[in-house]
This record gives sequence, structure tokens and C-alpha cells, in this order.
Amino acid sequence: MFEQQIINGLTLGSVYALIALGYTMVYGIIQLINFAHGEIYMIGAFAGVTMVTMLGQGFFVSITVAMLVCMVLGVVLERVAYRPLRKSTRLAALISAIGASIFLQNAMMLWKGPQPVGFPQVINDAIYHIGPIEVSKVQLIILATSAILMAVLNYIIKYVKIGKAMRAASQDYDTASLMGININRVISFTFAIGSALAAAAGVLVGMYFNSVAPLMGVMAGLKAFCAAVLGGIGSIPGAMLGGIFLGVAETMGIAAGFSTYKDAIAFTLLIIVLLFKPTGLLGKPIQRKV
Amino acid sequence: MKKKSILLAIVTILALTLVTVGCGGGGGEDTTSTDSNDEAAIKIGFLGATTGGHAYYGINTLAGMKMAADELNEAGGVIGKQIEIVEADHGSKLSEGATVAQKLIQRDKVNAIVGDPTTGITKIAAPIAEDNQVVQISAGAVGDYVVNTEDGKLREFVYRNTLLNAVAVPPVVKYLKDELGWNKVAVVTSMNNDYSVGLTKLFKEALNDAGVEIVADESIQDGDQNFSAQVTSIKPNNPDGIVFTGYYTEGGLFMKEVRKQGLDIDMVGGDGLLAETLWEMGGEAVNGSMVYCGFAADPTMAEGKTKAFIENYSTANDGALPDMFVAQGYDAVMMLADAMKAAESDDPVVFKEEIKKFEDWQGVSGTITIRDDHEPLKSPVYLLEVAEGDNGQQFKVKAVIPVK
Amino acid sequence: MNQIFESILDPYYMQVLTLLGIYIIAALGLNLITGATGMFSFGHAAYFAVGAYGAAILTVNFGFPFYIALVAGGLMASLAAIIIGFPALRLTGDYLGIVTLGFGEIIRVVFLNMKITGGAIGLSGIAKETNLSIVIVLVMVTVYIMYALDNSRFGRALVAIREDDIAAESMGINVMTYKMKAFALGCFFAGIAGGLYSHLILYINPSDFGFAKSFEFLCFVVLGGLGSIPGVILGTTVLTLAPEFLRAVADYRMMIYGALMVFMMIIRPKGLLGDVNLHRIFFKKKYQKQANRSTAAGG
Amino acid sequence: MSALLELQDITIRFGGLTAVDEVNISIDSGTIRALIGPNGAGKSTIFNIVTGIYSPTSGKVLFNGEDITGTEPYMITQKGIARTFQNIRLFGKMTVLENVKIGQHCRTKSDFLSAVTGIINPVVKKEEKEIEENSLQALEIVELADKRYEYAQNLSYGEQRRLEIARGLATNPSLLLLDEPAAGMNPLEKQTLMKMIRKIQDMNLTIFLVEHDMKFVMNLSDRIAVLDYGRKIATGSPEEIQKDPDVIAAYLGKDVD
Repeated sequence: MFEQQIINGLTLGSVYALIALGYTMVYGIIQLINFAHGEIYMIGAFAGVTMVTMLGQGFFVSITVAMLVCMVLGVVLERVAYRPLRKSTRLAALISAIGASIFLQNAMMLWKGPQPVGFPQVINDAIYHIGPIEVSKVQLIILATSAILMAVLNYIIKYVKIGKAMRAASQDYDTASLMGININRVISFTFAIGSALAAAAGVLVGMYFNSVAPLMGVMAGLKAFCAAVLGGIGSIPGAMLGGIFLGVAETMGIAAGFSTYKDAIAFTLLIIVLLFKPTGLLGKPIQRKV
Repeated sequence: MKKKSILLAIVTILALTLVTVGCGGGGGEDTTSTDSNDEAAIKIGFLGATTGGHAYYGINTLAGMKMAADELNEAGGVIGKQIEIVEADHGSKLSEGATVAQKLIQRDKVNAIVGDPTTGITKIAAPIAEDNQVVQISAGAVGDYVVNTEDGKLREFVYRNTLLNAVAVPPVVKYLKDELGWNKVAVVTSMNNDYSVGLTKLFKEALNDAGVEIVADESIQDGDQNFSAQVTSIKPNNPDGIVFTGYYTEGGLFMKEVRKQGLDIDMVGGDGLLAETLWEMGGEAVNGSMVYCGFAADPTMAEGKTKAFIENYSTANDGALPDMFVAQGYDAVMMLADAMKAAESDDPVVFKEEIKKFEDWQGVSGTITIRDDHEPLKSPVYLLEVAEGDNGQQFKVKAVIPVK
Repeated sequence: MNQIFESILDPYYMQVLTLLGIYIIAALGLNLITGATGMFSFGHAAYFAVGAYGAAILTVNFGFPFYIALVAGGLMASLAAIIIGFPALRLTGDYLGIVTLGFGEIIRVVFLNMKITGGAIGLSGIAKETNLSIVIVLVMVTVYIMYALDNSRFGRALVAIREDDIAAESMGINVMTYKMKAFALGCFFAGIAGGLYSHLILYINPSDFGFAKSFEFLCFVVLGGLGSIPGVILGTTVLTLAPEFLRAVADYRMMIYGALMVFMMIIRPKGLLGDVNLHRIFFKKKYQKQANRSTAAGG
Repeated sequence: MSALLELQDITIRFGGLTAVDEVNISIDSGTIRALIGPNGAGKSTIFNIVTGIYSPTSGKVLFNGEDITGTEPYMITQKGIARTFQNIRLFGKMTVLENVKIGQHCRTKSDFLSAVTGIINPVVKKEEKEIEENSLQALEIVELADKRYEYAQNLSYGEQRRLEIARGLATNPSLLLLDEPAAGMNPLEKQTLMKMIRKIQDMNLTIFLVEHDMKFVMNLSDRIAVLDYGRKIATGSPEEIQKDPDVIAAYLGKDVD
């Protein structure tokens, strides 16, 4: 029983991690909590389901298209709602993010209607038995896709020029621009990558739970944000660790009968970690110079 | 210091009066009604959501209301006046529910309100309708303290035409025990859903009365997508069936998990499961799952009014079948019309007396009797079962259980 | 006093205005926390809920008179704020925001699972006590208190903490206690507003007090103008009445509401009445003298 | 003349680095004591230890004979030690007068209850008037009284430096710590600052000064302590310090023999 929960936890955790990466990268560079990120995850899921139902495409095509759609959406969102507020107080950008998320939720609800939309079986599901554990094919695909995407992201961040520019910008925004880095392009790229990962998470969740709804992004986004902060906001490995950690903890909580407190588990965990290590599990402590 | 506080008070009052003036202009008549808003029309207000979490119920109830209004208007209206449906959307928010109720009564001067499909907002609107002497019929609320207040007083102006769980659950449980031989059941409740918490209470009472043992008592939450933990703990008790009192999305996913873990038992639930989403989510796993409800559109078994209603609806909605909210929304408007005809008046104070006298009133969703405690006694209870039909899965009537 | 209102206004406006007054009181409480002291509080609705449930349970189950229950609700909200403040106020900036958001959700989930609050079924049968005149009086009292605080030793200390908490500490301000006092006081007003809310709507359910409501209060304060009393009043008025005005566009209502928020933030990042300060309005001549004095002296 | 402030072999380590190593300084009341040394010698760290922002790994801080090591910064200010900061930390969106009023904070008592009853409560009104007068007095000393309603962030650099001193004075301290007050000032502004510090000293205040500008330090301070890599290498009058070989070596480096 216990190992089964671990698998369920890991699957859920890898989805949280994919979304959390978007929050961490954006926060790392412009210290903005992008509350509309949950909605991008939802729109990715809807893009995936539309590809599958309307155009009868397979898994790979629909997940790629969903990621492309959300990349564009992420860049447009940053350009419209956040760039004008880059110089103003952080709360101003936060309210703009909340406005954007309300807009996206209701736009989708108006277009696709309020009730959940079924995500048809794209992959014929099979159950594999490894010792006592039962792992479904869909779960394996989710774990594999998340792992690949995270590896690709790591590669980009470490070795590709734009990735180094992203890291530079997140260390020191102004100096990076002095060094000839086109900050706006780097920020748009960060939004693009973050949104693509969220879109992938949306398609994977849609496939795993066969359900996609206009309001699915709200709670998932908030929990993924908790995961990002848990791991240490701004740290990419932190987001991965935080997401997995949260997914497993939540599943364990439900298994232990706390399902009525499910949503509270994520937040309780986060508060405990923040009180003992204010900058999260892997975050670097920032010494306030006097 | 004195001068300052006076100035301060003036600024605040100024801000508030500015608002009232501004607000006066804004409120505006927005009757997106079927025909022009001449004074002679009888106005029926729709209280419900077309956006937010409960939009699904609102949109269907409104469709039923409009269908009934059109039919009545084609037949010359009621007591010589045309019926006009006044729409408003509270976006599934409690605080806006009260505002919309006030708006319908004060600004749009409606004769009656049909709504809200959910118990919570119905309870918010009920005292407002009662104080302003406007008849309110809920076409969906099944919780308690709707037609009566918490301190036991009967409300004069608030009624409903829904199949109450308290009325339906005992005959259904008897059917499960006698016809299907269920002696051991698992109960699953969605804790953050007031409908589910209330329904579980009723099922537990009926199960104990009928001598059926509850071997597992699991809880989930609306919006959950992962039930592996709960099903894993039900499995060892091997119950004959599952009583699931939550909504359709979680119900479908729950059954998918039940089948995934190799349990070959069926599920029974209330009208919360009643939507195509049940099999969109659950796939074949929900085949055999049973739902009791106050109405089920089954063209093959329906006759008379109900048959005509189903045909009219499906022709107008490219083949789609009406669900319980469409039917009960339709019946609510028809009940109001019959009451006004009987009282020969559209004044709520007068025609409310007629509603109390409804005895075996024939609606498309069943025969309704308003008992002296103003609660509706609706018969029959339709027990539906999900089965593979010609165009995919659909609800088939498994049994029609008369209510004594 | 209420009869006067009843004669000139129809109950629809009364309902809208009473709700507006309630939100203004809660928003002014949040303004003390976020506007004056600069602490990010993303869980304000939880204290609004503590006040709502506290007052309702006292009047419904224990038959308390309305006004006593109202103040008791406010005090309960302050107590909750103090209990949560101890761990939370050690953090600053976004981290404080996240932790208060977390506590807000935890409180909502606790209410969902408590018997006395009626859990998911909610609490109904609350007596109708709140009317427009009570709310207007309480709004004026709140505005007066906030104005008095703004221009007192206590208020100055809070603004100093917002501007630079290390310098404030070095100037002899016990920053931790003042943050705690501001947080408890701000939540007291949220509690009072909650008590008024539950005795207006007469049915409360935990789902109504989630983080969406907390962000609503945050939008009132930030969009109106952080730290500016008239700004917060105007911000709350605009954002509470916008959904009423937008009713005419029915389905597009909430979409436009979201777009409106983005648009208003972009044209007025500092808020509608950003740095407008009541004090400077009243003492225009004093500040006027300063303006020409500094220009004359080429300062 | 008893020692107002005594640092008894103060040591502080950040991780492996020993920022301050066994430093002993004692300052007599009424004098101007300077603390000089190359960048990174630990000067500001000592200031932060005295004002309670850092607590030392070992050693004691005595003020008027009372051990105040590791006390909360706001209590140290109440005991009578005020400070300015190396990089100016003013309350930008508050007026000049309000900035100085904050200095009065630890000398007054009214809290939010008295604030609300302020209109009718004479005690509060008297206290507010006192705060206003004391603050204006402090502003007079630094010649900023005419800019009292200007926002602090709109002042020029020199004016902001002087405002920080005024704010410190408003806490009516007995010891004033000045952290590089003359930094970034032109010669004229330095003259007025020197005059002002002498005026402050005449109000029998003790001044503990960290400064890089040698001319400024030499003709202002009574005694000077020199710090190098966290260790005190010399103390004495300005003349002695100018001739002290260790000091010269620390500043100008040894000649390679």
C-alpha cells in the first residue's frame, strides 16, 4: 500500500514541479509572483484536449502544440500585463497578475463553457507490476516526460547562451543589462519556457485524470507556487524538489485520512519550512547588509 | 482639531452619496427577455449563475424556464398577460446572490423568482423574497431550511419542486436491499460539498433502518482528482456496492479508480452525479453506476407531457436530452402559471395560496404534491443506470420506484 | 436614521451600499497593515471570516446582543492575528505574503471541518441586524480612527517601519511589537466588518472566505492607493460597484472586470489616489508655504 | 572623567572570518573619538556591535558601566546611544519634520488608544507639542528647519546627511555614533558639518566617529583609534597617530626591503 502511494505522490509531484518551475524562473528574474501562471497551465490543458478531440491528434503532437500555444500566451501576458509595471511597486504587478488570471479564467469559461471537458484516452492504458507496486503506463509517461523536460531545462540554463543570460539576470538585473544582455528578450524567453512547462503539465494532468476544467488552474497554481517557495524561490532545483516533496506529502496526507485537510497540508508544510529556513530548502540565505 | 473631524465626516458622506447617485444611473433595466418589456407582462426572475462554479446548473434551469415561457406565450399567455423571464448572474458568489435577489425584486419588480439551483444561495434569497412578498420557487435546492426557517417558522412565499432526498432515499435503499441484495456498502462523502454532507446523513439513516451494514466510510473533496488512497482502503472490506454522495466529476474519477484497482462493484448516488461528465470522466468504469433523481429523459418510456417536452427540447437543441434542471426549471414556470390561472391574479400574495393547494400536480418531471409543511412530495423516483446506448453511454431508466 | 434611507433608497441600493461600507471597513483595516506598515497580508479574508463566524455563533447559539457579539468578533479576529503573527511576522516581503496566504487557507479549511460553524453546510438562521445607517456610522468611525492613527506617534512609527525597518529599530521603535499591534488592529477591523457581513447576508459558508476574497481586499487597497485613506475608499467603491454596473454585459462581466484591473494598474501604478494624504489636504496652506519657501530658497 | 563607553576585547566571527579581533576601546564622555582604518577593517562592524544589530562572539560592551552587550537595538537607543548610517537610511516618503519626530519616539509614550482619543486628551496634545518643539530644535542645529515639510527623499545629499544627524539628536542621546558623515561631501559642506559637530559637542554630547577623510578626522577628534584587519593597532592623539609607524604601514604599505 505504502509504495503505491509513493508512486501516486511522485506522479502528482512531477506535475507540481513542472508548474513550480515557471513560478521560480519568473520570480528569480523580476521578483514577480505570476498568479496568472495557474491559468496558463489550464489553457495548456485545454489546448491539448482541443487538439485531441477536434483534430484527433496523438499525445506528442497535442503536447507540443499546447506548449507552443502557451509559449506565445506567456510572452503576450508579460508584454501586456507586466512590462508596463516593471518600474512600479511589486504589489502593483501582483494586482495586474490577479486581474489577468480572472480575465483568462472567465474568457475560457465563456468559450468552452463552465463544466469540465473529458480528455479522451490518448494512450491505451496498461498496468505494469513491479513487485508489489502497480504503475500505469500513463503514470510512467508523466514521470518520463517531466524528467526529460527538466533535463532539457537544466541543459538550457547551464550551457545555452540565453540560459546563462537568464542566470545572470536573476543574480543582478541591472548589472546584467549593463553587460549588454537584452533584458526584455531574456524575460520574454523566461516566460516562454515557464509557460511551455506549465502547458506540458496541463496536458499530462488532463490525460492522467481525464478532466480539464476552466477553474482547474486556480488551486493547482497556488500549490505549485507553494512548492516553488518550499524548494527556495528562485532556485530551479529547488522548484523540482519542492514539487515532488509536496506531491508525495499531499498523497501521504490523504492516505492517512486527512483528505478533508488536503489543501491545508501544502500550506502547513510550507509555513513550517519557511519558519525554520526562511529562504526555502535550497534557497541561498540573503544577508541584509546594514 | 474640531474643524478637522467635521471636514473628515463631510468627505465620507460625500463619497457615499456620490456613489448612490452614480449607482442609480447604473442599475439599469436589463431584461434580456423574450419580448418587449411592456408594463402588462408578468415578470419571472431567474436567480442563478451563468458564470463561476455553478454555471452548469444555472444555464440549464434558465433554458427550461425560457421554453415554458415561450409555450405559455404562444398559447396566449397567462390571465391575458405575456410571460417575461428576467435574467441575472451572481457568478456563484454568495454575497452577489443577495444583491441579485434584491435587484430582481426592487429594480425589475418581478412577480416571482425561480432559483437558486443550489441550497446555499436559495437560503440567502429566501428571507429577502419572504420580506418583500415575492414568490420564490427553487428548481434545484434539496437541503433543509429552505421552505422553513431555522426556528421552525413556515415561509409563506418560498417553495420548491425538487425531489427531496429525504423523500427519495428510503425507497431507493429498500430497492437496493430487496431487488439487488446489497447488505454491505461503503459510503463516500465529499466533505467540502454541503449537498454531499447532507445526503450522506440521510443515506446512513435509511441504511440503518433497512438493516444494511456500512463497512467503510471514506471522505474526498470537490476538485480532487486522485482517489487511489481512498479506494485502496475500501478494497479489503469488499462491500456489495458504494454509496457516493458527491458530484459527477469526482464520481466518474472515483469509479475509474475502483475499476483500476480491480473492484467489480457498482455505485449509487443522488442527482449530483447526473451529467454526461460522469462517463466523460469515468469511461466504461461507470457502466452499471446508478443514480436516483427527480427526472430522467428517456424518450422510450416517457409518455404524455413528458414525451412532448423531451421531443421539443431535443429538436430545439440538436438532439440533446433535457436534464433534471431543464425539466424542473420548466415545471417551476408552469407551476407559477397554473397558480396564477387558478387565483386569476399575478399578485404573489394571492396566487401563493394556490401553490399550497397543489395535489398530484402533473409536471414534465413528475407528479408533485405540496404537503402542509410546504415541502414537495414528488413521485416517482427514477433510478437510472449508465449503460452503452446507440450513440455512446447514456442514462437508462433502470427502475421507476413509486413514492408512498 | 435608517427610515430616512429607506424612504429615499430602494433596498437594492441599500444592499449594495451596506456591502460597500462593510468592504471599506475591512479594506481600511488592511490598509493599516499593508499601506501604512508595508506588511504583505494575503490572508485578510480569514480574519473577516473569524469575525463573521464569531459574531454569528455568539448571536445564534448564545443569544448575545448584536453589538457585543460584533466587538467580540473583532477581538477574536485580533486574537487570531496575534496567534498567527508570532510566527509569521518574523518574515518580511513576499515570504510574509505567502505565509499569511497559507494561514488564510488553513483557517478556511478549519472552518470547513468544524461542527459549530456548520462545516460545509454553512451557518444559517442569523438574525438581520446590519443596516445602512449602522454601517455608515461605523465607516465614519473607522475613517476617523485611521486618520487619527495616521497622524499620531503610533502611526508615524508604522510608516517608519514601512520605509526602513532597520533605521526604525535604531531610532528606538520596537519594530516587532509595533508590527504585531498594527496586524492585530487591522484584523480587528476585518473582524468587525465580518460580523456586519454575516448579519447582512444571514448565511455564511467557508467557501466564501477563500484566498479569492483576500485578493479582492488587496485589490481594493492597492488599486485605491496604498496608505491613502481616500484612495482606499475610492478603490473599494469602484471595484465593488463595477460588477453591478457591468451587469448589463452579463456573461462578459467578470472577463471585463479582470481586464479592467490590469488596465487600471497600468495607468495608475500608485493607485487611483496614490499619495493623496488627508492630512496634506486639510493643511494645504502649511504645505503651500513650504512649496514657495523651498522654491524661493532654491532648495 | 569616567569612561562613557567601553569595548572590552570585542571579537566577532562571520563563519570562518574574524571580522573584529580582541578590540578594546574606551571613550571618555564629552570627547570626540574617531575610529579610522582601511576599508574592510571592521569599523562599521564595531558600530553595529555597539548598537546591538550584531552581537559579538565574545567580549563586552559597557555603557556608563552597564553591560549592554547584545541588547535589542531599540533599547540601546533608549539608553542614550544614537547613530547615523554609512549609506543614508532616512524615511523617504515622510517629511523632514516627521523623520526627526521618529527620533523622539523613545522619549514619548502615547500608543494607538491615546492616538484615537487625541482630540480631547490634553496629555496627548501636550506630548505632541513637545515632540514638535524638540524636533524643530534639532532641525535648527542642523539648519534644516526651513525645509521641515519637504519629503526627505527630495533633499540634497548633504542635507540628507545632516537630517540623519538631526534625527539622532532628537533621541536626546548622550553618545552619538557618526558613520562616515563627511563621505561624498564637498569641502564647503565639510566645513559646515565640522562646525555643527563642534556645536553638538558643546551640548556635552560624546561623539564616536568613523571617517576616511584624514584632514576632517585630524582636526576634529580628541583621540583616534586605528583598526587594521579587525585588530586595533594604535590609539592616541591626532599628532601621535600621524607619526605612528604601524599606522603608516597599514595605510601606505611597507617599503619592500
